[in-house]
Amino acid sequence: MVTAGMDVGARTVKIVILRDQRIVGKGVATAGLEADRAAEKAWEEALKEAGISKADISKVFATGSRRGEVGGFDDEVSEVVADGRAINKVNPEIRTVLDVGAEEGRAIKINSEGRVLEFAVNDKCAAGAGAFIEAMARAMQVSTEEFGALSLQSVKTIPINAQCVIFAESEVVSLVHEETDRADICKAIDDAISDRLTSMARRVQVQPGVALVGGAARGVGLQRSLTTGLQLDELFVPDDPEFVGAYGAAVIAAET
Amino acid sequence: MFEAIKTEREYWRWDEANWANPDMNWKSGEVISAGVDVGSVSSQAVIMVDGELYGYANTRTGYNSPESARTAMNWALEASDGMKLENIHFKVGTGYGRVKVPFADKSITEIACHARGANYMYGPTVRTVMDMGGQDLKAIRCDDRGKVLNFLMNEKCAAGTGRGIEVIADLLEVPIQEVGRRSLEVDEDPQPVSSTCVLFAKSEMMSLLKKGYSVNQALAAYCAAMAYRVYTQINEVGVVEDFVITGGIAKNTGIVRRLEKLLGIESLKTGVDCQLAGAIGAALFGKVLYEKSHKK
Amino acid sequence: MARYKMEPLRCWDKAKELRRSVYERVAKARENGKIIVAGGTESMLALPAGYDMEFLGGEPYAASCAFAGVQDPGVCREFFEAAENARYPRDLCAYMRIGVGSLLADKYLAGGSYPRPTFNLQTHICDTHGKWYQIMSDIENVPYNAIDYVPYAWETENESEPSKKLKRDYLVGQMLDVIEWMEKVTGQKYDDERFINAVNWECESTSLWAQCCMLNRTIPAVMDEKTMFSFYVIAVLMRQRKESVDFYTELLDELKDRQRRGIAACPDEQFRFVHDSQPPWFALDVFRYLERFGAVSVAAHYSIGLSGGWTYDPELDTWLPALPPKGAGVELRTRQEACEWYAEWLLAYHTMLRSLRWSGRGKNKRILDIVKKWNADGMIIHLNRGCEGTAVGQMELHRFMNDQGIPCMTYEGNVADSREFDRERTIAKIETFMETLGRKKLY
Amino acid sequence: MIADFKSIYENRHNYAREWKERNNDHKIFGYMCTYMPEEILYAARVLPLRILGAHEPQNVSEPHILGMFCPFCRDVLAQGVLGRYDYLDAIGITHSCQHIHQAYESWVLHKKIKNFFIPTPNNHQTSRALPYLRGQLEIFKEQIEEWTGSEIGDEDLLRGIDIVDKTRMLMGAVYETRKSDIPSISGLDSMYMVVASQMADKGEFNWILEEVLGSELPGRAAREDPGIRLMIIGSEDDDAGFVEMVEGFGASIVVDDHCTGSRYFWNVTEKEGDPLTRIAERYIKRPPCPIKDFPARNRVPHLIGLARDFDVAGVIVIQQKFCDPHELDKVAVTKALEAAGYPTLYLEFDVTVPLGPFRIRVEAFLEMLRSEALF
Repeated sequence: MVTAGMDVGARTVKIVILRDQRIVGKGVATAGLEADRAAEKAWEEALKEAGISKADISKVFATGSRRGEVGGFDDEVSEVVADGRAINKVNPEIRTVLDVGAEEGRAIKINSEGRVLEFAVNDKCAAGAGAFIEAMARAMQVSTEEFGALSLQSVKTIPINAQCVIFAESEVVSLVHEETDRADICKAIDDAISDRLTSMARRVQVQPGVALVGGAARGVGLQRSLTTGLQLDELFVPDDPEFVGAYGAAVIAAET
Repeated sequence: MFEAIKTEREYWRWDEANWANPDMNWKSGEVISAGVDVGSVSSQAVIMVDGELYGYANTRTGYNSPESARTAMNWALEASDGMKLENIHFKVGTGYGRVKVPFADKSITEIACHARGANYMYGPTVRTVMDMGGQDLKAIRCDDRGKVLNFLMNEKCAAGTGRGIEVIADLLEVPIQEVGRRSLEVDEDPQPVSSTCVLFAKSEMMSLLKKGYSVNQALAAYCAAMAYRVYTQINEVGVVEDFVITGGIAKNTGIVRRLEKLLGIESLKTGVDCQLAGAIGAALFGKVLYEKSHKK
Repeated sequence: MARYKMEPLRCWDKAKELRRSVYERVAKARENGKIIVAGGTESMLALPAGYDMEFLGGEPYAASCAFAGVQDPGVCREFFEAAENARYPRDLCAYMRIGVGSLLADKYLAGGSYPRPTFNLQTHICDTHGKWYQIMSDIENVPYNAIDYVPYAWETENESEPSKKLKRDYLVGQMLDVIEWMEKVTGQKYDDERFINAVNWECESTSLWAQCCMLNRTIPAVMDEKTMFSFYVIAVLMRQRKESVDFYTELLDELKDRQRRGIAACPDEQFRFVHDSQPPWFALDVFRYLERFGAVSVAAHYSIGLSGGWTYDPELDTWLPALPPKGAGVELRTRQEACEWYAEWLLAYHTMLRSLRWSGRGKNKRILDIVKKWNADGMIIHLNRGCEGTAVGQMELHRFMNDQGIPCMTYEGNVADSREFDRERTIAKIETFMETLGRKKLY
Repeated sequence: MIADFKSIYENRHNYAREWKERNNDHKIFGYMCTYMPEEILYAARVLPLRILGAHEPQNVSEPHILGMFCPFCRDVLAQGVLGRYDYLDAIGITHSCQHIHQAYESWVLHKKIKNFFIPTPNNHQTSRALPYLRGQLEIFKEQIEEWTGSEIGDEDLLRGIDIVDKTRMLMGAVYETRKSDIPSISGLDSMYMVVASQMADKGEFNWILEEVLGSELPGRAAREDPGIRLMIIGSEDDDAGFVEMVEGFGASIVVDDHCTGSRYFWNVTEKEGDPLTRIAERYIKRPPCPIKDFPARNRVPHLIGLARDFDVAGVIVIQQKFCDPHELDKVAVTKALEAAGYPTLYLEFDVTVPLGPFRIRVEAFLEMLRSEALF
């Protein structure tokens, strides 16, 4: 059976096509203001890779905060449930999932079947972790890849008070103007974000193993900061962490 | 590394510019002073000859602030008719990076500088200056010489600052110079966005668009909220006329007009680029400091 | 297909009428120069009732303004803006900011300018209360007095008798002082008989409301919390008056009858939950939205506790409706006796006020008891940025409930300041919560 | 030596552990608000130490305390959760504010430790507060007796009063020297002094104070040109980095109203009457935290008096972000000070102070207070 999952996030649309539980196609496109147009793009890409047409797909499940803006799906699941199911498929050892997107952050506690036991979503003044790192990379005039690499170079700890990320920027700006080493600033930012994510994660009483998914998951600096912040031996990051939601939706579609 | 694929256009970018007065001959000037305002978002350098505006440059602040200061200064000099840095008698740094202006003889806060600069740009009747910069909102009360009597800066959150508007411009894919104008192209103002938290304003704007708001209406809702935020802050120091707005956001007519409506006061306008106020004030202080140091 | 029968409540219109009458009486009192007393509504209403006065309660007034925000968000916005323009920080108590703003804007929700009280009398039940009316009095320039409220420790702490006696004497002493003070500022003699009646009625009203709430323990619930809001408020506004006693007597009968006949508040009741803290008054539709999942709020410490008199039963290890003086066969004869009984009532039986000061262990126990006794399947906590008194202990409560295996979600908001409430995110969170509990929308 | 103040503050935990060894395992009692009657604990030969935060970012308090509660109470709780105070034998608190009370309750919930809550009065202006507080102090005394297993007699209480009062008088004397045109001790060292006094055995600490007063301060100048004289007021404040920055700009903080400053020690115990009543009276009459200052506003005249006596040019009003008690006083206090001719600068702390954004505000404030230099 062929199913698909579509994750319409704040910034991008991601699509995963499954045949008999195996991923045969992926597609992604920036949503901008018109999520539906982005969805079409993502579909094209995914279908092309899978070498099939939409008609071949028996069921499409959608997830993501902006799923309401696009049509063309049979049923919907929340990001939290999709994440839990997906990560359990990839790595059944996982009990805690951290999902860090551009705007939203989530901590999810799951059992050995991937069922959600408890979840926390970032509250006011703690939003935009991903977007923040992006904006800061921009302020530092480095790409987000370079940002992570720089962060890894530093071993220094500079406290940034990041309760409000936008206001935190002015702290970063003053660090910049004090000619603080660029690598140290990058780490300081990753640490600050990590602290907030860790705080949120502790609400669901973090248990190992812990997985980091979502767009920001590729940030190697953030990975390190979180591993230290949560006192973990290891932090599991799946391949294509930004597709986890879509994958979960596709899996659930296949199972129901 | 992000889901984000680079947006083709950087909607948040301000224009950069430099200029020098062709009708002035700086060589015949007695005191040449310069002010460099290294802000969080943009940097300005101003050259004054005997306390008159001769030339300036307005650039985006880069990662390295000494570098940004040099770029701005050099750019201003380029526009001049052969002026060199060493021709300038006294240089004052201001703004976030004020202490890092490598060639500065002194650093003074942008609060003092904006008050002094506004006094020059708009005349001695100015009593209240609202500086709306990249990271901060500054409400300043001053006397007829542009001396600060009282001031207040925003705490807690950065809504209403240039940075906040950049975020929204990016979100709605509207060039930042057009945000103000387009926000005024609505029949009537919608309910202002309720959240003054920029990040929450973002999610609120998205839902407004979902509700069928046009981009212009969404901009109107945002500008109205920001105007109100500025309004409450300026009320804390108390508005005394004449009233002026300086800093990057003074270019956002959408916020300025709404702010004036809330206050029931027109702000004075000027031909000079209002982002220069800080650098101009700095240069004017430079002149005084130079003269004082050369009095016997 | 609905599970249960529904019927409109007969008492509904009466409640509405009584609510309206309060604001009218205040408006009238202004004209015919009657004494107006303002303060937190948890000021001991029976105490100024020694005079023929009208009471202007800060919290219910602010709540009405917030509720009016459903039709016209401009109302509250104007008041908040007035307070902010006067430099009162926006993270302060939302009720206080509405009161101060309404006063500064000199605009009264019911029309006209803000009523200037004869004096302000406050009971300091949380950090804000004593300061709130200090600020009001500064602006109004009217006499102000405040009574310090130090409640008994929770039963979990087994507080010593001497300590309880100290607290009782402390409160009684302050009441007696305030009576003398009121005679000074009004220049009028205090009427002990009026006071004694008021104490009797206040205790009776709150005892009756507690009994009404007990009926919600059965399945299906006879009241959903939205309904409770419009009923408990009668006690909030006028529990010291005879009308209030009559109202609750009638309500109790009607509810008993409904319970007997299995009439439900929500025809689709499937998931019973207990809510914590005041709701965002401008967003009660969130409760309606929950009903689409068959989820009904059957109780909240706030709605059963604020207007209810509850006494702890050590044998059953639970709280039951407290007995008013008459029910306990006690005849209050003197000012002293009335003060002592009244003090005991507030210090021991007002579990809601007690929870404002006792953040941890006791509150968890009390609310777990509510969840169990009201047969709730889960809990939803409104992390209330507009009321620190009720926000105390909320995070611990969330942790505690989950540890007890009781599904519990939180949403962030503000009791009155809609600018701090994100509907989209809240709805999304509710959907996720319901989904994780395997519940689908019924319609 | 003045230098000792800083080192006690910075090595508070080592100091406490060593103290325990030196005093064959006497009990140590951590308290969270300066309304805790230390006299009674000294009387019981228990060492009271104030629990303060560490000013480091932390990620352990969010599951326990709402984000809108003040950073200080979150920082304090974090110290407990992170086990930094595991050497304590008990913790205690009085009625102060809901935020710090939440930190106390969460600490008790998650670290099984002996705990004492004194339900002190919130309103100190009613005549009923004194007998009530005296009664609660008696109960507290009995609880301590039960805990330590030894009785506390009047002579013990008098000894306790003497120790604590002596610290108060000596620190008062140090503050007195700050009235002079050239203060002999900086605002930073004064802050270290007061917080250190809350973290040390006052018996020992009094020797240091006497030494400082006797041999170090006379003829000493904190700096040749004190520059602009400032008063700093507000909530809990042990943010050395901030004070250092302010004084670095050529200003001198010459007096304060913080519970980590003058509020803590300003008045001493009356000499007459029964010890517990005297102790209770002292706490009721001390310069109030805003939370205890109603129905009348007694803080305002006190603050204006300080500004006048110490001849300040301006006032920094600084508080923990989200600190309701101080936010509730903000308008009245700043208005009154401005009206009395003292310009104010209002700032909000967080766990870590963003010096960058603060620098501009402080510098501009000083530029504003300075004379005509630029005109």
